[in-house]
Amino acid sequence: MPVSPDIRIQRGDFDISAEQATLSEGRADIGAVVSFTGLCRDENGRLEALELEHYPGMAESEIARIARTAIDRFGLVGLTAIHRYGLIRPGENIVLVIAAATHRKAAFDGAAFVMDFLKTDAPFWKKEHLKDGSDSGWVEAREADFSARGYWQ
Amino acid sequence: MPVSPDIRIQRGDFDISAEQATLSEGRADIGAVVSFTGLCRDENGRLEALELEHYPGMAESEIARIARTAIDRFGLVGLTAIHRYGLIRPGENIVLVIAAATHRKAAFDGAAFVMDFLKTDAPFWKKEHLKDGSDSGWVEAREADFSARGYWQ
Amino acid sequence: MTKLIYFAWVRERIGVAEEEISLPADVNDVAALLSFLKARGEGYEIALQEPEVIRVALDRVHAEHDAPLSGAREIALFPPMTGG
Amino acid sequence: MTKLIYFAWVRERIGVAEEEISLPADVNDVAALLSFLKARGEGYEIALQEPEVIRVALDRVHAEHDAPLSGAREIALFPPMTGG
Repeated sequence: MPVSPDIRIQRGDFDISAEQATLSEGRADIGAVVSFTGLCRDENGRLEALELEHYPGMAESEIARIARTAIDRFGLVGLTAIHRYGLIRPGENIVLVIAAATHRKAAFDGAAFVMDFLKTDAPFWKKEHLKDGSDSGWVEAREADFSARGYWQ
Repeated sequence: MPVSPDIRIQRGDFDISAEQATLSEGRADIGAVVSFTGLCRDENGRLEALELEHYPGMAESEIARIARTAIDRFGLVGLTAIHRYGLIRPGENIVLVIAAATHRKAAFDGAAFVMDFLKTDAPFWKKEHLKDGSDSGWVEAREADFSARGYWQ
Repeated sequence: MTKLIYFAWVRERIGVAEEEISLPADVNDVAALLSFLKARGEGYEIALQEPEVIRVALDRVHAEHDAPLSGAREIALFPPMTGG
Repeated sequence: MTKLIYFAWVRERIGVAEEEISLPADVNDVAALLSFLKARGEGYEIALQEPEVIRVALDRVHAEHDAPLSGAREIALFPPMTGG
């Protein structure tokens, strides 16, 4: 049975337990589930909020492409990815990736792979709003994110 | 502030969302949370249940030792580990490890490290009860689990 | 007509989120498109002053700067991505 | 007196979960303890027939077979672990 990833781009929050339950409902072939949650940090108290812009349509298709590559490469039996957009405050969730597999190494690798490629390839951009009322502008891409991707090549 | 791991050995189930919320409550320095859930597989329909035996006292102290090593090594800002014992049926949760960090690589490494050492060092043993009424005996340790541990040395 | 869409600081500098443009026949790859757009006004000039950092998607698929436009109907320009 | 605790198939083969034993003075390391216990009866003989696979904890800390008992008050014997 081919595994189809569940990809959602949404304004609202997500619930990890509910997503894991949906992913594993009615099946008993899953031995390991790894979930990654990316959260908004307050940057030592300076940040008021992040504003997340995305490219509707391409955001979904790009994450789906990465997810299908991960399913094939690691033999995942389930994969869910949810990315939020809009205004997100410190402590709030930004992104969720859940990878399910028979054994733990595939689940860990699957979730890490999707996050590494999502960071550099999924069309999302973050703008910082600071507490002092200023707008510190668009977050710059990190060199570390490009090198993390290289690990898988 | 030194980070103290939250370790629990219990008969009952756990809720991942609630555990992540507890771990990150009131703080905005966490950028990445990785949670690993280990579940009971049905072994292609053969398995009725797993019976998990543990060494009370040492199970907690051994997981706490592994958790403290992970906190120091990867600079984690939070770590929760919960391991169940008793009768566990296919599809049910067995173990949960949650690692929180500023960036995602530390969170992934922290959770994987704790699982790799927990597998070989935490005093738990699994016995299989089969659907045909027979008792297939104690699960044997997997060579793959010993080699996974070697990755970190 | 080709639909052009801009995101993040590319959008802010150009001053519009999207527009329909009729591209000349000799604008046939991504690099040529960036040069063509850069000459359209001050906002474009500022947005595209370092064309090498601009990422481009043709019909919602990432494309290198030497990729032919191949009749793409929706072309997006944006900075390196920072999601996740 | 030393408290001995057995787990999993070591417990099943020996037939008791725990017991208090007075150890002779020359039983001073883990290997000597395993030899001593193996001679205590058929269950012990079967449980400890391959002493190299037996894992031992002294006062709840893992110990190698050449480790001295060092007055440990609680000694546990068990097979390789299969948790997680």
